[in-house]
Amino acid sequence: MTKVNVFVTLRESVLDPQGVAVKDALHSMGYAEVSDVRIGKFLELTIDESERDLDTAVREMCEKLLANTVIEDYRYEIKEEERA
Amino acid sequence: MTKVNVFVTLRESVLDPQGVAVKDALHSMGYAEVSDVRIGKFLELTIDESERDLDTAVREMCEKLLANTVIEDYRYEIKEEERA
Amino acid sequence: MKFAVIQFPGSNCDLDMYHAVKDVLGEEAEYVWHDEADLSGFDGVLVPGGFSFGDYLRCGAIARFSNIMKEVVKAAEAGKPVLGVCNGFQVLTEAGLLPGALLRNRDLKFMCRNVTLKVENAGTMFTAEYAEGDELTIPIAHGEGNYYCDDETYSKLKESGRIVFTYSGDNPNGSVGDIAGILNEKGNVLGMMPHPERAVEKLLGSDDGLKMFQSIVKEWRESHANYA
Amino acid sequence: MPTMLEPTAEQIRDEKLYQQMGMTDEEFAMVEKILGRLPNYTEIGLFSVMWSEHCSYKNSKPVLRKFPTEGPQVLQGPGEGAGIVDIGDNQAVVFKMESHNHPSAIEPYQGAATGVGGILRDVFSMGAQPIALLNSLRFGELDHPRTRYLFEEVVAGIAGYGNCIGIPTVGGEVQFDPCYAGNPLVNAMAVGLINHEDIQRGIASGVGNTVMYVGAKTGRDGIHGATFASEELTEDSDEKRPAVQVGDPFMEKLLMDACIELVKSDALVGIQDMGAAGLTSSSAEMASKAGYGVEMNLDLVPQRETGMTAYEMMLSESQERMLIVVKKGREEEINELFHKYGLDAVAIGRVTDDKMLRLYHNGEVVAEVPADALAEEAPVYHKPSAEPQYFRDFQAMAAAEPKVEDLGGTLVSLLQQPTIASKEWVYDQYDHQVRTSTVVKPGSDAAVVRVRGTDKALAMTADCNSRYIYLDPETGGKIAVAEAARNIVCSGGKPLAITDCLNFGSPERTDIFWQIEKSADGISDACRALDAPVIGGNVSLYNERSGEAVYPTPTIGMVGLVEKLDHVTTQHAKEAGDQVYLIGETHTEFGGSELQKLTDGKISGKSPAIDLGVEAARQEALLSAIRDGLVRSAHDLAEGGFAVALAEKLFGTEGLGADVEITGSPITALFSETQSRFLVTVKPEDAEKFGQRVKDAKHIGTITDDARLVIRSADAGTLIEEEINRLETAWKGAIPCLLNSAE
Ligand SMILES: Nc1ncnc2c1ncn2[C@@H]1O[C@H](COP(=O)(O)OP(=O)(O)O)[C@@H](O)[C@H]1O
Ligand SMILES: [Mg+2]
Repeated sequence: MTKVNVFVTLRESVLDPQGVAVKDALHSMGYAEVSDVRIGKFLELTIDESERDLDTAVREMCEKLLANTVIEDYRYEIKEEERA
Repeated sequence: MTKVNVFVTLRESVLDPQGVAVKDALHSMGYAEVSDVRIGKFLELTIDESERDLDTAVREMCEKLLANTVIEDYRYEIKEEERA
Repeated sequence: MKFAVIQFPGSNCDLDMYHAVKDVLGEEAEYVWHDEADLSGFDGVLVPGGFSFGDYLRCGAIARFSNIMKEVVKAAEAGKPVLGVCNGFQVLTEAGLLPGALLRNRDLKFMCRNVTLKVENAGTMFTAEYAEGDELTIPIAHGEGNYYCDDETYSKLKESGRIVFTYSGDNPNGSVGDIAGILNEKGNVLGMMPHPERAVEKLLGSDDGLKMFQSIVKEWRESHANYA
Repeated sequence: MPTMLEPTAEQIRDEKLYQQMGMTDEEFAMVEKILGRLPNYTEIGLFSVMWSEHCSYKNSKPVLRKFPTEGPQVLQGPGEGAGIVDIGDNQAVVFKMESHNHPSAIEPYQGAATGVGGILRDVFSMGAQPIALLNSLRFGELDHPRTRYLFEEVVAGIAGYGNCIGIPTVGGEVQFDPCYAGNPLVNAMAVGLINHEDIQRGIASGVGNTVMYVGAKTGRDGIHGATFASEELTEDSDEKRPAVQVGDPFMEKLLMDACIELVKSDALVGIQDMGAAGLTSSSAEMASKAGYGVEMNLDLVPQRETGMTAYEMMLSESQERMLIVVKKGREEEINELFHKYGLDAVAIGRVTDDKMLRLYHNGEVVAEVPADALAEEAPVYHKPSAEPQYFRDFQAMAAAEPKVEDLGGTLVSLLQQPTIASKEWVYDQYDHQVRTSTVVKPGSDAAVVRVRGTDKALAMTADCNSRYIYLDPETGGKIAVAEAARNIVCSGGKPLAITDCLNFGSPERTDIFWQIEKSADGISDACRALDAPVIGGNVSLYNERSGEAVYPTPTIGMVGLVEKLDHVTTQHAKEAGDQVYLIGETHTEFGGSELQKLTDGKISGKSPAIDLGVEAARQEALLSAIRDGLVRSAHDLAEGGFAVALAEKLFGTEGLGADVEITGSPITALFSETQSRFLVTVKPEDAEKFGQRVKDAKHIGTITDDARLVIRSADAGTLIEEEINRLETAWKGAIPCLLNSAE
């Protein structure tokens, strides 16, 4: 069993209205030092052992489903194997 | 200027309908080895220097705004300082 | 003319699409469940709005892997009219049948209201019954209708007349170039956020969407008249 | 795996652990007597939730008995998931309203969302296709950041659920008052349609028949939710609360579509949703209603988490679940039906003839309790009530006119009061058109939804002016029903029946119990006078935060029948030249009014009076004029009185104005909240006929095309002269403006 963390973020060129809204809210709460906020997704996958190469499989899942590469970038971390 | 990554995840006992839907989709795409998916938020904050203690400030922001602590947990990483 | 109304789990404007075609237009319509694998008996495909698979992860992201989508792609390649409305538009972009993507509305809120649409191109199989520049009252109901594409795609769409509808006056969601609906290169796949199927009866406020369905049917009748 | 060590039966008794579950010593003794032994931990859990106020109505039953619940139109009165009313042609309308106040106070988005999900299940578990949703909301004042957060999140939660499942949210109301600051009210109502032969009941009958579980898996969320809803909120409520339930509207959409298909199957015996007290209430109630027993093997319950105990499974309030009973041997075909929707139907038990609810877990009997004892035999309390001093003081006050200098400016201020201001900010977020049957959208008196395939439509509304009820519960209760009926009539419908949601403070307080009793008396009288029986509802007590109770708020949800689509009428003026009529005279009545609140900052005195005979006669006359096509627009006079109602008639008409003349003291004529009044416009050629038909109607002026509101007085000259545009901007902008103002 392996844990994989996937991070999906909006591409640089794409405006992130939610990030802007959060930044504005932080400013109005007094945190003027926050100069930028970008909001993305954080997916925790638990993957059982299989014949497939883990790295390839995760990359495929990201390309096909987890991220829309027209607007999003992704990266992932394969964590240490865990024993149940 | 410091980059802070905030991870907001649903608490243990809280249902994650999104995660379930994504897991089901991955299964029907043939990735039977994915045994669990949990979906959370990933926020990248860029924070300018200020008098405030960074760690305290980020914790406050999480408690007050970035996470809904009734149903969500959060953690954060303060990345190396960067020069613009 | 016989339309397929695609139903994904979570589609909820399937009924509206069906009644618009069947009751108001008087054409044939049938629901087709997402795991079916044949659209050969249909002349046109309607991908309705709603929240396919809950719209979890991203709108339309999971639906595009449904069985039926391979058939929708085939129908599109065969030149049959394919209309995606709202969630249907999102599914078509996720499936790569239309360029770009739909982001959250500028104001981050779902909005349900009438908007004024401008017909930018009346030379398509979906708009032939309108005149260029016509202003239509059509409802929107979406939380993620903010159309995005890169500059290059936008120029291409614009130059080739593939921007079919724009929002006139207020742009409700922040879409690039006020885009409300676009066409594929071949001209037979239209995706749009506003709901023409909700604007086919005066009783409900507007019938400005009716001509869109009439355009599709008329074009189909004309192109099939020779064979009859 | 850590197994939670449960207290023994003796510990429960000796350490009085049942008290933490909300049970009294006497109630525990009753349980002991019923069982003839000490209950174990699971069993006391079952009793504690089933005997909570939320499930048993133990404090409110005596009050609910006051309501008239019968009528030739009623097919199903209170007692099932939802009430049912005949609308002819073998069709019926099914509706119900329910509160989700406490969950929404803790987690407003999910609390409101799951409230919508729950009320929908009540309707489709009867076999009905839901066609519309409404909601009634109460918050503190918007100048407080927490209130803004609650308001925004509650609306987003309602929208998130309703929009996704694809049932239009077509109407509702929002009222703001400081008394709701710590304890907002979130009441959701669902309306459905059904053919008579498809009506289902929640029964478990036929020995050997199979009990099946469908829908979402069970988790540890919402354990003891029903008990939680039966306590006051305190500062440490946040600590005590169970794991918050998260709604999954996508799952519910599948469940809804599957259940609507299921009710056509003759393999189905009974169906009930797992709402409050989840698996416990659905199984015990279905067995008890049928006069049978049920046994279930909890090992078979689909579980989302590992290591769940029997206690946890039985008390979980995980959402989007249903319990069904099917004929023995037909399980496979039922499972196939659900499978098409991506759902599993799992056989978890069977019907027995011994009237017991018996639970197995890990091969052992973990609970064995008479089903009737859980579902029917909760104690009933007649709480003491006493007329409070405040009421006597208010009744002794003489009617007075608030002091106002600038009449036009006052109208603008009234239009900006959030309770009066446009709710477009709210309903813009609701998909109110999906299913393409919404003939009158939010923004008029009642919403109107057509019945597809017929020439009929249903008018629906939710109303309650709790300020009047606070000042005078009996009169206020009458007004709440009358106002709902006015909204239905103005839209062209005839009231059919009501559902209610009785939101009050703690019934342990004599003044509050008095409010409950008196308002129930008032509601009952009005229901009789207007021929609209109570077919269902919900009670939400303990709406207090740290000792402060909310105003008594018995929300009324009403549905009316519009016989022909031609009768559909809206509040908005239609054309210049149309004649304006005011139905009903006006008295100096400012107790609980918007103007009083504006000028005094609080409410006091007597509520407006109401004569139900007059009310019924006027509604009847107006409806008959509408049916004869004599009326172009109709609007009732509510908060803010005449001037506000007239302005509202002109908003959204793009260019229309009005020029009218009124009599009497200007402040009273413009702003008093006297009841049983309507503003109507009529084509000039119909004016004479209309005047004869509606005797109490007085001609007061004309609709103009100059987008100005001109109100004159016979003896005091021009009282108000304003651009509609300016008024409309103030009215529309008020709520967005309050929400955007920085702290
Ligand atoms: N929470 C809400 N949800 C949907 N519609 C609402 C809500 N609140 C108000 N509305 C709509 O706004 C309009 C005005 O509401 P209200 O002032 O309460 O009307 P009335 O005084 O006639 O009862 C109505 O059409 C009502 O349905
Ligand atoms: Mg009204």
